[in-house]
Amino acid sequence: MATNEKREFPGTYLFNGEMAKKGYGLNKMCFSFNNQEARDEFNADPDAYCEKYKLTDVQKQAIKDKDIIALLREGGSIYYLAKFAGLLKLNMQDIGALQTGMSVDEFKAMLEKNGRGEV
Amino acid sequence: MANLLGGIATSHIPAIGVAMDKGLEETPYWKDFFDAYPPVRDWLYTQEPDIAIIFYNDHGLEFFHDRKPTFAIGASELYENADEGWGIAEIPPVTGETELSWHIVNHLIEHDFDITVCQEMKVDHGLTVPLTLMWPGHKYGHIKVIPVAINCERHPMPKPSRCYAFGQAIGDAVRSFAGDQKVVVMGTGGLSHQLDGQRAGYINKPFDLYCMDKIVNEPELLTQFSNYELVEKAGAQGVELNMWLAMRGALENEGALKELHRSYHLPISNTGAGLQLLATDSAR
Amino acid sequence: MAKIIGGVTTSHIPAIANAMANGLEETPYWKPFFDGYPPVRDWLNEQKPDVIILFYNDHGLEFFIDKKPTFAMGVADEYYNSDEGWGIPTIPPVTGESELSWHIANSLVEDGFDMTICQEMKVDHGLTVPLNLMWPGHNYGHVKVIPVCINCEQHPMPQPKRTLALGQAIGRAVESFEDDLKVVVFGTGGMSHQLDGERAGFINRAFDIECLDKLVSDPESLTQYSNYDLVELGGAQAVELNMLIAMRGALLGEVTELHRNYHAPISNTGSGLMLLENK
Amino acid sequence: MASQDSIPGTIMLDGPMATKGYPLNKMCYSFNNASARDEFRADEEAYYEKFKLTEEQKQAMRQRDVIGMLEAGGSIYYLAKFAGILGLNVQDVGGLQTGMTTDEFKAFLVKQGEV
Repeated sequence: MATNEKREFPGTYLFNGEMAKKGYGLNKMCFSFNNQEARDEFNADPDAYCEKYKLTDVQKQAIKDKDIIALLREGGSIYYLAKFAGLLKLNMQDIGALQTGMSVDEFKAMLEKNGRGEV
Repeated sequence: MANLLGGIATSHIPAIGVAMDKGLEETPYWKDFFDAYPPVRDWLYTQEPDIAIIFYNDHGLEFFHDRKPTFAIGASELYENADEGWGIAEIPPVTGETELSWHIVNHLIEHDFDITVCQEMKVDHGLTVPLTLMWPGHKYGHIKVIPVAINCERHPMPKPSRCYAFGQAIGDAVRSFAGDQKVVVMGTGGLSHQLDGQRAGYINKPFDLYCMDKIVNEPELLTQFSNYELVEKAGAQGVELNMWLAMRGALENEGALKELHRSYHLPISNTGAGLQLLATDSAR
Repeated sequence: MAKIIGGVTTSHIPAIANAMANGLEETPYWKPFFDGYPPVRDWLNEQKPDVIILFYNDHGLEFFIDKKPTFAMGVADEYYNSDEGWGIPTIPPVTGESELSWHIANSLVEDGFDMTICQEMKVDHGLTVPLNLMWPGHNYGHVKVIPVCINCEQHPMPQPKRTLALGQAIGRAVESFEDDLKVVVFGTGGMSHQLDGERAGFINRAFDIECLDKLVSDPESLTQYSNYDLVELGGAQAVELNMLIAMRGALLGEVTELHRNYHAPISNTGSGLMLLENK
Repeated sequence: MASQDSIPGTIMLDGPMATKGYPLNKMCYSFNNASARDEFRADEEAYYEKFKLTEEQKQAMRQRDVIGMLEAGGSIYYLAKFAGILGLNVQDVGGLQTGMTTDEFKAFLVKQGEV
């Protein structure tokens, strides 16, 4: 039966209202990274830029640590975090590795395995 | 569960805001209009609602044609007013509410309403004028507001039946919320008026009175209209009746309603201005 | 009368744009993916559709969560792409089509779909990658595009039963348009993938193939899934399956499968290419 | 049953009209900002150009021809912001559209209450 009743999945952070509220400033900052000037401004002074979007201390620390899981816990949406990753010149496999605690090669090997259906 | 105390329908035209700012309430032009409000204010004062869900239409402050939602709902802790371009005074921020907002949003999507969800949303006179009318002197800071904007500007607009069903789903969502908040719903705008075209100034008093009559216990007679029929009978902006219907829809599953107050006055600016208070059994 | 002649499912991930920009189509990693496309391109070049209705999801270019629509559609005569922040090249403008767009918008609102209607709309890789896959070298200027954008980012999202109904309503709207236009619908995105969380990298090949089968023969059966079921079975971003389901809805009746190529992984996703002809 | 074209003196802002009126409405939408209003006042022609108004729209704007603006796709919500710049209220605008003076228009409004 199709229902939107709340469910939880291990290793998964559903981006819902609660998270969207918590992560609003963080996501808004990352949304701004669509613009080159914004990326330059962030790169010039990350702390000031985080302050401009009123990030919480935990969010600021997670940005500083490039800690994707912490950013997700703090309400980050992967669509906007991807723009932060882009700014750090990381691709989706790099991000995958960071989140799963694997090396990038290990992560890629897992994808290959999953792709063959060997789960 | 949260309780719906009742619904209020009121005009929201900007001229009212200007009249209040200038203290014109007792002048001959305005007196009849403003004299209708104290009973509704008293009721609100006695009932002490926690939350007001306000159906209104944006008039080009927050939304432009680049991305115009059919239904938009706020889920923010604060809503700001801003310069609307024609010189009405900006008013203090409106207090929001996020928990019931998101609960309603979830319920609406689950029930096939394709809303735009707003965590930041400037609210215009369509919302701020009714608040100021209910709590003069901008003393509405204590009440939490959930703004619900319905497209009444560019066709295609949601049909009266759809707006009613939309309100009904919001009413159901409120009743299924695990809190004990007291909620009022407000339908703002209308009634008959036309601002644009050679037919500008059109007002249809018999039709307005018919709507106020039927909305109490026979709203289904009103939801059968198409928006084009509303334009024909109530003028190009008479489609704002849709906000009243959404308000009434929210009370649909509340059983019989008590009409505690009704007044109608025209013209107020270019409109027929109706005020109506419908209470549920949950009201004291 | 306008007629929907067929439908296409395809991935829309940004890595494809980079691969094409860098000429990597024949490298071992990309070859099995790109080799799937020529038959679909040939069919499109033969059929010469006038209009493409393209279901996709915006990934934070046009829409932010300040105002996030459930269903948005474009009614403009031109759409622009722009910097998405991660360095994929910006592509030339996409040609729009406002008459059929408005006809569809009217019909949808009348049918009780609460569309957000956009007279100006930036389109992101979710729309531009599929176009460039079908007409490489950005040679898609001749085809008119109607973008239909479905929220796949912030819960609550529309459920498969709702997106199927949206597709069907669009199908009916197109078939009631009086001009003789040939229309093809694209469902883009998916299939199984998860980008975020410790479960990142999750792919479910068996589920993807089952979905492709059902899209052909029994799309209604996919409406048994909730979005949470899709997250569980296909990963956090597998809700993009909703775009494929909407595409299939627009085809209304029975279809013939002309071509299929499933390949995983491409970047972090299972990629399903399928060409369906409307009977 | 009422349809799109059947109500005299009424121009429905529907898809085709909204497409036609987009530049005009976008310009008037910008008037929410005081700086935009100042920029418009300083050089109207340049401001029309900035928003790529059609010749029909420019002409209607120059002549303060409200019906002309509506026929060129204007939405009353945004035109109202232009009226604000001119210091006109909705009764003034009503008079301009119906060929009445503002006082005649106000009297017409009142009369409709005497039913």
